[in-house]
Amino acid sequence: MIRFDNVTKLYGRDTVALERVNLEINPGEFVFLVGASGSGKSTLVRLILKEIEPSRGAIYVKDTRLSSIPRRHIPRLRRDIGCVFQDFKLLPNKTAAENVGYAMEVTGQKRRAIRTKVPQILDLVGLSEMMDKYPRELSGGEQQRVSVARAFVSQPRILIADEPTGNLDPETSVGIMNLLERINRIGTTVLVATHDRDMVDAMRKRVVALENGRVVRDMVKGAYADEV
Amino acid sequence: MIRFDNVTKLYGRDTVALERVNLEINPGEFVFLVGASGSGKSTLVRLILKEIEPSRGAIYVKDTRLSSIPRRHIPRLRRDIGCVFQDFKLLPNKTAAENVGYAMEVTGQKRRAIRTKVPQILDLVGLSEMMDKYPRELSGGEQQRVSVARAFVSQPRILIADEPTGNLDPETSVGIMNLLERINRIGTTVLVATHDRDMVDAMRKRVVALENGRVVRDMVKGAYADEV
Amino acid sequence: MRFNPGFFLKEALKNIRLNLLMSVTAVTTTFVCILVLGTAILVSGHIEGIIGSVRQDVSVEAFFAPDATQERIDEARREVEGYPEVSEVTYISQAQALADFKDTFRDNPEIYQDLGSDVLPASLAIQIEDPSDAEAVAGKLKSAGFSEENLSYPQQTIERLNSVTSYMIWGLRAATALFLISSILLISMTIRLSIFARRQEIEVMKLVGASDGFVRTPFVFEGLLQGLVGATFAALLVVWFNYLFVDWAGTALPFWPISSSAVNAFFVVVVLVAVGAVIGVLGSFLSVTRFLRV
Amino acid sequence: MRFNPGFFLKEALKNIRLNLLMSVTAVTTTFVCILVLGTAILVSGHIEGIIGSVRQDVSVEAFFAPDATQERIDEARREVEGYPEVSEVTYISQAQALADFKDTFRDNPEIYQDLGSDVLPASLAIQIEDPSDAEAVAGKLKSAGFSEENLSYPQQTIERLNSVTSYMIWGLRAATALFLISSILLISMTIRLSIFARRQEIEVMKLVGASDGFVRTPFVFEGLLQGLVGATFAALLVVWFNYLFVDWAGTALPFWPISSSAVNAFFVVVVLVAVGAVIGVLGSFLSVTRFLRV
Ligand SMILES: Nc1ncnc2c1ncn2[C@@H]1O[C@H](COP(=O)(O)OP(=O)(O)OP(=O)(O)O)[C@@H](O)[C@H]1O
Ligand SMILES: Nc1ncnc2c1ncn2[C@@H]1O[C@H](COP(=O)(O)OP(=O)(O)OP(=O)(O)O)[C@@H](O)[C@H]1O
Ligand SMILES: [Mg+2]
Ligand SMILES: [Mg+2]
Repeated sequence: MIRFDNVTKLYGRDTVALERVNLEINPGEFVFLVGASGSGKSTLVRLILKEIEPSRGAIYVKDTRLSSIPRRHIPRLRRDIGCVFQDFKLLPNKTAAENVGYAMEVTGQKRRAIRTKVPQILDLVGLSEMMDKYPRELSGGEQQRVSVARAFVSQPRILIADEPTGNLDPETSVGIMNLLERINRIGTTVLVATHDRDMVDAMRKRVVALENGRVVRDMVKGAYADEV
Repeated sequence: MIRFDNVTKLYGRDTVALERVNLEINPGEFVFLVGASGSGKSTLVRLILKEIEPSRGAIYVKDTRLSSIPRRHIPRLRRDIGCVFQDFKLLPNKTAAENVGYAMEVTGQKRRAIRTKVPQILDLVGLSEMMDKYPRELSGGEQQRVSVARAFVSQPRILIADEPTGNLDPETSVGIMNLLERINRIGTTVLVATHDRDMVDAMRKRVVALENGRVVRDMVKGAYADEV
Repeated sequence: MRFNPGFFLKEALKNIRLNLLMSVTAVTTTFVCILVLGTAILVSGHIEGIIGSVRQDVSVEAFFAPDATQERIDEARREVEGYPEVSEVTYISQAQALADFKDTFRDNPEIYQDLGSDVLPASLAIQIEDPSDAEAVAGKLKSAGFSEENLSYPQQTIERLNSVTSYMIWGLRAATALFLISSILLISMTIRLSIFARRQEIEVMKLVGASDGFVRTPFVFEGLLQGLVGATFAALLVVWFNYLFVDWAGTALPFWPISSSAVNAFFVVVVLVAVGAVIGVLGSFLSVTRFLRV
Repeated sequence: MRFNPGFFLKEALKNIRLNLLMSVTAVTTTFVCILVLGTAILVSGHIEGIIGSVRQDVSVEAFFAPDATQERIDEARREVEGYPEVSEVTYISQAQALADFKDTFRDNPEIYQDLGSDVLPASLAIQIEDPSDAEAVAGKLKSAGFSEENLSYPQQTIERLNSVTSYMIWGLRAATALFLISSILLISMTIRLSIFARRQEIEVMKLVGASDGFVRTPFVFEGLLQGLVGATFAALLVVWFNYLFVDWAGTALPFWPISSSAVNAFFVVVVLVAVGAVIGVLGSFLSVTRFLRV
C-alpha cells in the first residue's frame, strides 16, 4: 500500500530528516511509527501526502510512484489518504462540523450525505455538542478530535495519524485508539505516529522505530521501547 | 501566590468552562492540573495570565486582584509569569533563539546577557543545534521545547505549563519534567496542566483534578487517577 | 467533479462575512480606485467635449471683390455649402459688414463716420468642422476664384489650437491610463494581500484533497462580489456627480460648452463596473494560484 | 524601559525582509498613491499658473480726449502708475494707435486710407494684477477725470473670467483634496491589512509580557520606512516628470504660459514625502493599537 524505497530527505543543505528509509506497509496493516522528537516521523507523513518531495529514493502509494503523479492528480491521491495532522490544520473560518464536512465536499459527495454523516462522526469522537464551534473556541484536545474526525469521514483507503492523542487525556486517547483499530478492522491501512508508550505497548501492533531519520527497528507485535 | 476565589468562567451564554473554582497555590509549590479534554485547564491558565476575564469571582496573583490591574500594567504581571502554551505561540518570523530572546528583550535586559543566556537555555531543552531555525522548520516537539525554554528564560516567579510534553517522546518528557522540578526547587511556583499519567504518577506532587469545569480533587502527593 | 455555483457562492458570502476587515478593505479600495478612475474618465470626457466645441468655432472668411455680382456670390455660396468639411456658411453682405464694424467701434465714432456703405466687402463666414481641414478648404476656395488676400483664416491660430488640443487630449488619455493602471495595481495588491493572509487556509484545503478549482472558486466569487460592489457604488456615485455637474454647469457656467452628451453615463457605468469585476476576478484568481502549489 | 532605537530599527528591517510581499505591497501602494497625488498637485499648480497668467492679461484702456495736453497725459500716467492694483502702464500715442489700427486692417486698406493721424485717441493701456480689481481701477480713473465712455474695460469678460477661473481653481483644489484623501485611505488600509495579517504575532508578543510600546515601535518604524521609501521614489519621479514637462513645454508649447516657477519642486518633494511618512507612521500606530487589547 505504501512503500519507501531507499528514501532520503534533506531540508536545506545539511538537515537530514530521513536517511535511506526502506519501509513497506501492506494493505490493511496497522503500523505505529515511534521515535524521539525530531526523528523524522512527520517528515515521513508529509512525504506520503506528497506535501514535500524526497531528496533521493522513491515512494509508492497504491503502487503508484508519487514522483510520477502530475500536479493536477495530487488531490485524488490525498482524497484516498485521511490524515490527522500534528498541528491539526483546521480551517479557522469553518465550524467543527464544516471542517469535517469539507473533507467530504472535496470528494464531491451529496449535500444530504454530508448532513447525515458529519454529526455521526463527531459523535464518535465525543464532540456532538461542539458541532457549531469554531476551532478557536475549542480546547486543544477538542481540536485534535475534530482533526481525527475529518481524517476518516470520507472513508479513505489509508489513514495516517500524526500524534493523534498528544492533547488528549488517557481515557479519551483509548477511545480514539479503539476507533482507529475499528477503522483498521474494516480494511483501512492505518499508520500512527505517536509518543504514547502505554498505547503502543497495549495494542501490540507492528512498530516501526525511527532514530535520527533511520529505521532502527521494525517489529510485528512490537512495543514502544526496545526491550520486548 | 495564585488564588482563585469562587471563579466561574462562561464563554458566550452557555459554555461553562469553569464553575465556582476555589484554588490556592502557595509560593514555591509544584502543582499538576489534570482533567479530561475540555475540562477547563487551559481556561484556568488563560485567566491567570489575564488573557481573559472571569465571569464571576476573583483571581489573585501575588496578592494582587487581577481585575484591579490597569491595562498598562498587564505586561508587568506577565513578565512575572512564564508560560508554555498548549499551541506553543511562537513568533513565526523569529528563529528559535530569537523567540527565546524576545522574552528577555521585553523585560529590558542587556543585549549581552541575552546572548549568553539563550544558548544555555536552548541547550538545556536539547535544541542547541536548532538555534537559528524558524518555527516552521522545527518538528512539533522541537517547537514545544522552544516554548518551554522561552517560558523560564527570564526566571519568572511563576511558571505555568499547559501540556508541555504533549508532542514529546517519553524520554524527552522526563527531561523536561526534571527541568521543571529543578526550576521549582530554586523557589519558582510551577503549575503544569498535563495528560501525562506516567509523569504525574511518578512525581507525586500536588494534583488538582478538574471535571467539567469543577475542581473534583485536590491532593498533596496525588496521582493522575483517583484510585491512589 | 460536479460544479455547484450555489455552494461556492455561499462559501464566498460566508468568507466575506468572516473576514470582514479584509472584505471591507477590498471593497473600499475598489470603491476609491474606481471613483478616481471614473472621475478621471468623466473629467477628460468633458474637457474633450469643451475642446471639441472650441475647435468647432474655427471659421474661414472669404471676401468678395467689391464688384462681385449677386450671381457670383450665390454661386460661390452654393459651391462652398457643398464642401464636405464645411458645417455652416453665413453670407455677410456689405451693409451687414458695415453694421458689424460700427458696432465694434461704437465707442469711437470718429473711425467710421467717413466710411461709405460699400467700403467694406461682402463675405462668406465658413464654419469648418475639423480645424485641420481649414487649409484644404482654403485651397478649394482659391481654385473657386478667391485670391489669397481675400481669404482670412487664422492659419497660425488653427495650427496652435490643433497642436495644443491634441497635446491636451493626449495628456488626458495618458492620465486616464495612469489612473486605470493605478486602480488595477492597487485593487489587485489589496486582493493579493488579503489572500496572502489566508495562504495557510489554502494550504490546508489542498492537503485535505481539494482540487485547485475547488479551492479557487470561492475566492474568485469573493473577488467578483467585492469588485462588483465597490465598482457599482463608485460608478453610480460618479454618474450622479456628473449629472449634478452638468446640471449646475448649465446654469452657473452657461458660456461653457458643457453638455451631458459629452459623456455617455451608461457606458461609463458599464466600463467601471466591468473594470472592477474583472480586476476582482483576475486578482483573486492569480493570487490564489500562487498559493496552490502545495 | 530603556529605549533602544537601534533594536527597533533592526526589528523593523527584519520584519520588512521577512514579510516581503506585504512590505512590497505597502511600498508600492504608497508609491502609486503619492505618485498620483503628486501628479495632481503638479498639474493643478501648472493650471493655476496658466490661469494666473491669463488673468494677468486683463487690462483697462483709458482714452484721452483728442485735445489732451502732454502735461495732462504725463500727470494721468504718473497717477495711474501709483495705483497699487496696477502692474504695468503703457502709453499709446495717437500715432501709435493709428499704426496699430493700420496693422489690424492691413488687408483692407480702404478702411484706413482716409483717416487723419489725429482721428484715433491716445490712450493708456493699464495692466491690472487681479481682474477683480478692474472695476475699482475704473472708478479711480473716473475720479481722475476720465469719463465712462473714454474707458474701455471688458467688464463682462472679466466677470466671466473671474467666475470661471475661481471655479476651476476651486475644482482643482477639490480634486487634489480627493486625491489626498484617497491616498491616505488606500495607504492606511494596506497597512491595516498587512498588520491584520500579523495580529496573532502581536497577540503572542503581548502574552509573553511585551508592553504596548515595545510591540508597536517596530511596526511604526516599519510603516515609517515603507512610507518614506514609497513616497521618496514617487516624489522624485514626480519632480523629474515636472522638469521634463517644463522643459518640453518651453519648446513645444512656447505660447503656453508654463513656467517652472508655477511649482516649487522642493516644496512638492517635502510635502509628498511628509505625507507618505506621516501616513506610514500613523497608519501603523493605529492599526497595531487595534490588536493590542490582549
Ligand atoms: N521545513 C524544515 N526545514 C528544516 N528542517 C526541518 C523542517 N521540517 C523539519 N525539519 C527538521 O527535520 C527533523 C525531523 O522533523 P520531523 O518533523 O519529521 O520530526 P518528528 O519526528 O515529527 O518530531 P516530533 O515528534 O517532535 O514531531 C527535525 O530535526 C526538524 O528540525
Ligand atoms: N473561546 C471559546 N469560546 C467558546 N468556548 C470555549 C472557548 N475556549 C474554550 N471553550 C470551551 O471551554 C471548555 C474548556 O476549554 P479548555 O480549553 O479550558 O479545556 P482544556 O481543559 O484545556 O482541554 P484540553 O485538554 O483539550 O486542552 C471546552 O469545552 C471548550 O470547548
Ligand atoms: Mg512531528
Ligand atoms: Mg487545553
